[in-house]
Amino acid sequence: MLTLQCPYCGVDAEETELQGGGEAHLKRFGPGSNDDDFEGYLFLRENQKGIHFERWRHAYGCGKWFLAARHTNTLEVFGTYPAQSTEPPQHIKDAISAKLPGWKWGNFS
Amino acid sequence: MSTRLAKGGRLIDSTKPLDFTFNGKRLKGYEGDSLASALLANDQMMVGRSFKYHRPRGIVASGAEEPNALVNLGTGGKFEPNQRVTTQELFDGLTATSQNHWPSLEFDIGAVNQLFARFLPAGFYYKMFIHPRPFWKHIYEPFIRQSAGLGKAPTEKDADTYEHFYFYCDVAVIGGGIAGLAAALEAGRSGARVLVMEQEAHWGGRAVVDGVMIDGEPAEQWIDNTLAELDAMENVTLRERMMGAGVYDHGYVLGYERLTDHDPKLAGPRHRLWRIRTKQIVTATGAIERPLSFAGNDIPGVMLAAAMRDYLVNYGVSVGDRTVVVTNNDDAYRTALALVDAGLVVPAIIDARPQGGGELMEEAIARGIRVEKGRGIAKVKGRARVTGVAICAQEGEGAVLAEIDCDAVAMSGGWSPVVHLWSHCGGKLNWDADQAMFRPDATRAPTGDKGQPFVITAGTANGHLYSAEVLVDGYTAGRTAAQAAGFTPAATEAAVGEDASQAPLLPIWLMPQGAGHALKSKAWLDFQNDVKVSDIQLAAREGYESVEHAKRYTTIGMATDQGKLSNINGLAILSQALDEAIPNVGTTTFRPPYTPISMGSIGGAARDELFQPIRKTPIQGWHDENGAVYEPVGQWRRPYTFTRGGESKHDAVKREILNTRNNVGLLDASTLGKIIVKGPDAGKFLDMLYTNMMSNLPVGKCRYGLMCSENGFLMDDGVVARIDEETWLCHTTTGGADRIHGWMEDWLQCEWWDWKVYTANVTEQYAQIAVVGPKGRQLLEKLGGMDVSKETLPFMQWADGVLGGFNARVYRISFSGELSYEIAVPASQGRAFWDALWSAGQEFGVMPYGTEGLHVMRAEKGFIMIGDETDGTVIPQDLNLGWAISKKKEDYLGKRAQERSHMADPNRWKLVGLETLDGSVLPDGSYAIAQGKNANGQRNTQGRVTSTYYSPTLGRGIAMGLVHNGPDRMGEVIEFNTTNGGTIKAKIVDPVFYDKEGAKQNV
Amino acid sequence: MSNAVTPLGGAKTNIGGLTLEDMGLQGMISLRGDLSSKALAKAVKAVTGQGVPELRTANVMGGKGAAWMSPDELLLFVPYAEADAAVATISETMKAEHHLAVNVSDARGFMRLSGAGAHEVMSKNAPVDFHKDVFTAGMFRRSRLGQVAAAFWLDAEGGFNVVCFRSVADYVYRLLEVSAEAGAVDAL
Amino acid sequence: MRRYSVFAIAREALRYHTGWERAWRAPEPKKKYDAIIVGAGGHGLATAYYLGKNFGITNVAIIEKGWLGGGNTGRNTTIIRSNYLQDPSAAIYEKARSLYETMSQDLNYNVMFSPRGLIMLAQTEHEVRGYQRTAHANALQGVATEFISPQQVKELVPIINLEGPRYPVLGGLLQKRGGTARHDAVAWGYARACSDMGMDVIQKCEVTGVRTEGGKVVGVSTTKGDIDCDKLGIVVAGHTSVLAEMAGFRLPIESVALQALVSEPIKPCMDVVVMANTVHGYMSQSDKGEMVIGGGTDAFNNYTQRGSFHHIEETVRALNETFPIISRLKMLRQWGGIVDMTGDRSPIISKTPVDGIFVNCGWGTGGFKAIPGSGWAMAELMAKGHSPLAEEFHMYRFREGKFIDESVAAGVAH
Repeated sequence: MLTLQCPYCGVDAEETELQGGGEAHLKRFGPGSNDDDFEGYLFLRENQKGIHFERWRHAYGCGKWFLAARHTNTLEVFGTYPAQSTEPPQHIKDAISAKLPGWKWGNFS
Repeated sequence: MSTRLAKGGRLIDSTKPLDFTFNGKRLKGYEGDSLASALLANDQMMVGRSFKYHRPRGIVASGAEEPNALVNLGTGGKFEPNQRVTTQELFDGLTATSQNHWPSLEFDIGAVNQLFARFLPAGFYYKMFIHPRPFWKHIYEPFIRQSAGLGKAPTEKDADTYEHFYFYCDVAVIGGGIAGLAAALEAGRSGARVLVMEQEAHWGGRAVVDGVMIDGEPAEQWIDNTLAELDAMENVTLRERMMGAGVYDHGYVLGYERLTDHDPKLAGPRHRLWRIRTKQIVTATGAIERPLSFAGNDIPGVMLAAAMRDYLVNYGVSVGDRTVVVTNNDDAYRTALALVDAGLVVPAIIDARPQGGGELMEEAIARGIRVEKGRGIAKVKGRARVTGVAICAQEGEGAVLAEIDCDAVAMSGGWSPVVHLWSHCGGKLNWDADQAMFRPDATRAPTGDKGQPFVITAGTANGHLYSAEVLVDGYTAGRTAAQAAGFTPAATEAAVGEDASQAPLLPIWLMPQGAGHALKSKAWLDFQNDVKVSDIQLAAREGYESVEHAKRYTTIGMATDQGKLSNINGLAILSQALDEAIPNVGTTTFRPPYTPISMGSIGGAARDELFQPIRKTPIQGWHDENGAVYEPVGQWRRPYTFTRGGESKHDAVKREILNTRNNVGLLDASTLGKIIVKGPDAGKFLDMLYTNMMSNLPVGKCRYGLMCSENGFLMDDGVVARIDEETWLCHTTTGGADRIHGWMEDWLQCEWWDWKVYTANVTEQYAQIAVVGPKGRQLLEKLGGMDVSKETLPFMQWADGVLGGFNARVYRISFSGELSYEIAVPASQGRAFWDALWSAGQEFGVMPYGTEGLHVMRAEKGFIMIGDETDGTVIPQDLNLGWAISKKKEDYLGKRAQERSHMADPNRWKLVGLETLDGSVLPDGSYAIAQGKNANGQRNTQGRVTSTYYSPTLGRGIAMGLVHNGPDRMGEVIEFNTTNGGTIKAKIVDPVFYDKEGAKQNV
Repeated sequence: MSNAVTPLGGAKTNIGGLTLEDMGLQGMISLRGDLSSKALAKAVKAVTGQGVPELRTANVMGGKGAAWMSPDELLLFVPYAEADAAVATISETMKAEHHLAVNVSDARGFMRLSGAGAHEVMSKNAPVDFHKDVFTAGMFRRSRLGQVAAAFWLDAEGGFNVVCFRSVADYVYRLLEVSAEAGAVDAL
Repeated sequence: MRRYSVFAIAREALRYHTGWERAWRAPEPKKKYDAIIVGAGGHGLATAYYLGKNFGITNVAIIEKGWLGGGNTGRNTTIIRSNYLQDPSAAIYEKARSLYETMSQDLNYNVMFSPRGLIMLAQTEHEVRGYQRTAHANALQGVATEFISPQQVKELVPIINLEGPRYPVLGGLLQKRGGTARHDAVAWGYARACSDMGMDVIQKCEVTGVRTEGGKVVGVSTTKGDIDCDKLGIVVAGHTSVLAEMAGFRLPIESVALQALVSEPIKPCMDVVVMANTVHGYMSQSDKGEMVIGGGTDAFNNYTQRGSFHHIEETVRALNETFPIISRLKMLRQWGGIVDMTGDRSPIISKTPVDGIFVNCGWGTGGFKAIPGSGWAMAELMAKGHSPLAEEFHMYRFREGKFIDESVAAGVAH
């Protein structure tokens, strides 16, 4: 039963207030993109047993989407941040490195 | 025999007798009794039958760990199977019956299984019943099902109610023994919000029964003072009859509070399920005594030594007149002393340890009790109850040295800390070889959302068996938890516990250690599931070496007590058989709940009318009053049709359609989604959302639009109206309203966050009523107000105005092919407006129509319906909706996906109309068959029916479907299948069956 | 508006020391925009007489005020009959900047739960800490009640004001009623 | 291998069951195998079994990091059905179901396949149409199903509440030969048969790396050393992404926790399996008497084998409504398993970018019922490079937009 802090309204929201939105930081590929890029965007997933960056919506709260860095095996949450981010904030990356030295996820490390 | 003593019984009130029945027998107990103590007080030694062999079973424990004494409790709507007599408080009028026997507890046919016991070893059913094949389902399995199953199935709906309760605290203490109370005291004094749960109705745990002294006084004194102090603290909540059922991630704890089980006459919910969020958890859950494995250890009258002490001290009940005590540790001596104190006979204490015990043994000897050191029990004599024991050398093979007559046996094989809650979320354990127990490893505690440890274990649950250590551990745990939760506790003087020093325990996993098969196959590990030492050894021999394999193969620990008594003994036997150290063999996983919790409590108040919300339109009341037959659509219930008198649904639908086509019909369309999209970039945004252009829609006009998922599949449709330069109003399907609004917000917040667009879901702001049919305009004109003429308000336009005194927004859109107005008024006036239309419409023969009429009429017009023509795999191109896909646009959601090879494949099935040759109605979901079979032997197909109805307008069946190259095959006759192997011929036709040129809607 | 009715039709129940009641017709406006903008503050002031509420608070008094819904959204409370006029005023005041003001008065159910134990009744239905020292007057929260979305705040008189969607007003009302009838927990 | 039979039992009884041999050997790994299967769950063991039985390939190792059958094979709700909508699904699930019919005899191990009948309740008009469509599809796929009336449902399931205040039962899709089997026995039976064919079932051996040369697999590295192979089958459900990453490719799957629970055992009161998809609950009664109940999946990636409690709550709430009598039963135990979900919720049985590596995954919430069919197809694919049953389930279908989407039948796969 996860609790995630919504970076917009500051509420420590219980999972039942939230709606999961799958992998974060996906780059959209539209018309004209090649098959590899499109498949990567829509289907291929990191799905690591370890660090994961993911989308959540505070659906029953302020209604805003936000992103979270979470460990898929310990469920530790390294931080949450606004959906309007093209990459995780440095302090969150640092927090991850402290626990998972040399971690790599997609283009991030 | 077991009976009630003249004196003693600290928990009962002998001035308050209670009546109850067991198997119809009228029995007496006292207020404060547990059902177990009351049964024993009435010499009810046998209380049930075991699962596999149907062996006689008696009460073996005094708490939640009881594996044997399960009963059917109560009757009718209050009937409950498998209730533990040890955790059921007695109340006046209680009725209980024993389980798993036929015809009676005393005489049970199933007991013949015992005779074949030798032929029914662990896993026997994997090796038998294999031939002949049909026999398993028809003969073997039915027999096995009947003989299994324990309690009866309830036959009536639950007469009780339940509820949930969210609770937040800093420290949750689970267990109200002295360790838990000490922890609570320390945490409470720090100012932290503390919740203390005790599963029983009494505080203090074992301390009082064990005669512990604290600060020089009997433990009872300290417990009372502590409770008083805790009670006085604003920040501390004490709950008894509440079990910590489970520990979940991120500090989530389930508390299972039993409110009326002890007195069903009380008002209010039966159980309350607490959903607790806490920063820290202290599990002070105590320990459970282990049985010893000797032949006949399952015969009624053989009981855990501490349990026997409980019955004596707490309830004034003696289990036997002559009790032999058998042990491998000092604690059981307390039972012997208590029995003697109560004037009962203890013919011998059989101590498997060559040197025997310490202080307590000396005291026993001093009191004249015979102590047999280095001895064990070869076998227990008796069938339905103990008549005596044969003793032997523990280190031998069971040669009988002597026999002792007795009617009860008190056994103690040492203690196992209750580590369940510690382990639920991944807390790790260490094996303590000296005390022969698994103890929580504080350095490998469960971790929370910040990676911090969030469970601390204290007292006996942490492996401490001396009250002095238990108390210190409790205080420390409380202090540590409070600190971890952000408080600074003032270190206080810990109370000092004292109790007799004890000689070391000697691990004994089999008695005697050299027992042969005859004895091992009578030495029970799991009393309920009939698992014996020999079964575990067989599993190991056959290669079921993992502890999980052995468990599943023998079913040890899978009974309703989940192995509270059997797991460690079984594990030890397994490790011996594998010649591995116990920690290397490991434990099975601990899963919630600690003890079973009612399904009712899990559901809580969500039942009947509150099971799920039922969304209601402002006009629902009218529907209720006028014969609406509902169909669930999402959480709404929309009128399917309105039946009149004895009319069938089918006739009602037919009437509604014909009346709408010939006169005028009303449809409550309030459930349709309505989303405002506004901003400088709103047009650009909608162009991405819809397959067609919306940015160029003129103000005042309406346009039908399609929305696709990024996968290219058609997911919603509806009419969009341009309200002003910056504002559009998007209609969605009923089911789509919330989904599409969320979809819009997702793209605006996560992808195009720099676009200036705001959305608002105003679905429920309006009651929307469709006035449909040739006389619709007359009806509105009679209401009076705005001009609704063709000239001022032509087809596919909208206008604001006043109708019959109501502020209204009128859309000239049609989903039926008739002259049609969809009119939105403020929801608060929806009912009044409907009533106005209703009375004004009488002279025009107005009738309401429901969703089925809506569906049929749209099908007659060849309009597609999301969810019928689409199913998540259909793209607009399949539905010949190419005209609604902008060629100008570079991009829209789903466009890229639609370029994929399979989506662009010219061979996709496409939408057509279908007509049976005989006018009959094609079956729903029927497939068009093609020649031959595929590689997997399945009949090839070339299409399928997506919608099929009887059309009252045309007086024949009509259908729409997707057919391979359909649009190019007009007039061709193809065959559709029926579920009974038949086929129906149907002709491919234009999907528009009615008013092809659209003359009727455009007037 | 004479023929306007609320979804609860003026319902009122007294259970023990608790009162649950329909708050009647209430003007509500959903206002989306830049909450830090002067024009927005001006508009809010103009129609509610109140300032822009702080994060997760409501300053509603006597049916007028505002509640913080999200970083770019407020829920304004005005007299029912004045809602449309208020929307016009806002649009005028904020015409220079990107915003959305829409009348949602009819899209909501609005009820109030007051009396001893109200905190506990709420606690039976929402995953929120309602402890008296934690959930204090003026605090505003959006969450679940049972299985539906709801927003609520505690007023100065100790009553919980509950706003939900119109279609589920019956459900929410009944949910609170049943929870109240079930009796006190005596834990908060 | 000594055959199991009532006579063997009798013989052994006379000597206190001292003569039973190991069900499977516990060998150390060899240097090289023709084929290595990673994952000794049902799917992996079945793959190995059919490699041997159908193609005579017996120089095979099945490597398991824990204990065989310890993953989802031993954690599911044991439902077996093949009433699927899409042709490829119906084909492989029906193949599996038919193999279950004779599995006990084929393996000489009683897996207790019990074709007691399975009903999917239709509780909305939309569901009625959906299941009627499935019934028509099944009729052409050789899958025996029928759409039955509420009264027929009531006769088969006396404890059901047809008139819930919310969703009345409007009918149901019945598969008479659907049912359940003893999940552990399936894994144990296959393991015993594989071992008997000379294959090595190697437990407590974790794969730490996949070794390739020039785009072709040459072996794996494990906690018991390097092992070479010509062909490698990855059959590890929730952990497939982890293995794929070792082999250097990504998959369209995400791992989530799926939960289940059982009640305390009661005397038989429900002989068929009932699935109520509108309210998201399904239930059957085991031979022990427990009500076996399936819950939902979490909305987040999860490897913990623990789920969130609110899914249990939603499921039990729904079943209390559908079967009112269970309200007074008690939940004995809840647990979770890690299932891998693909982009269309259908499985992947496929070649991969690495020559010689094959993957079988993505069974999501419905893997147990497919075990024999899945193994049959995977074995054929590994042995011949082609399998009609696996044809449509290749991993490249997503980029082609060629989904196998079962959710369209208003059903959720279990």
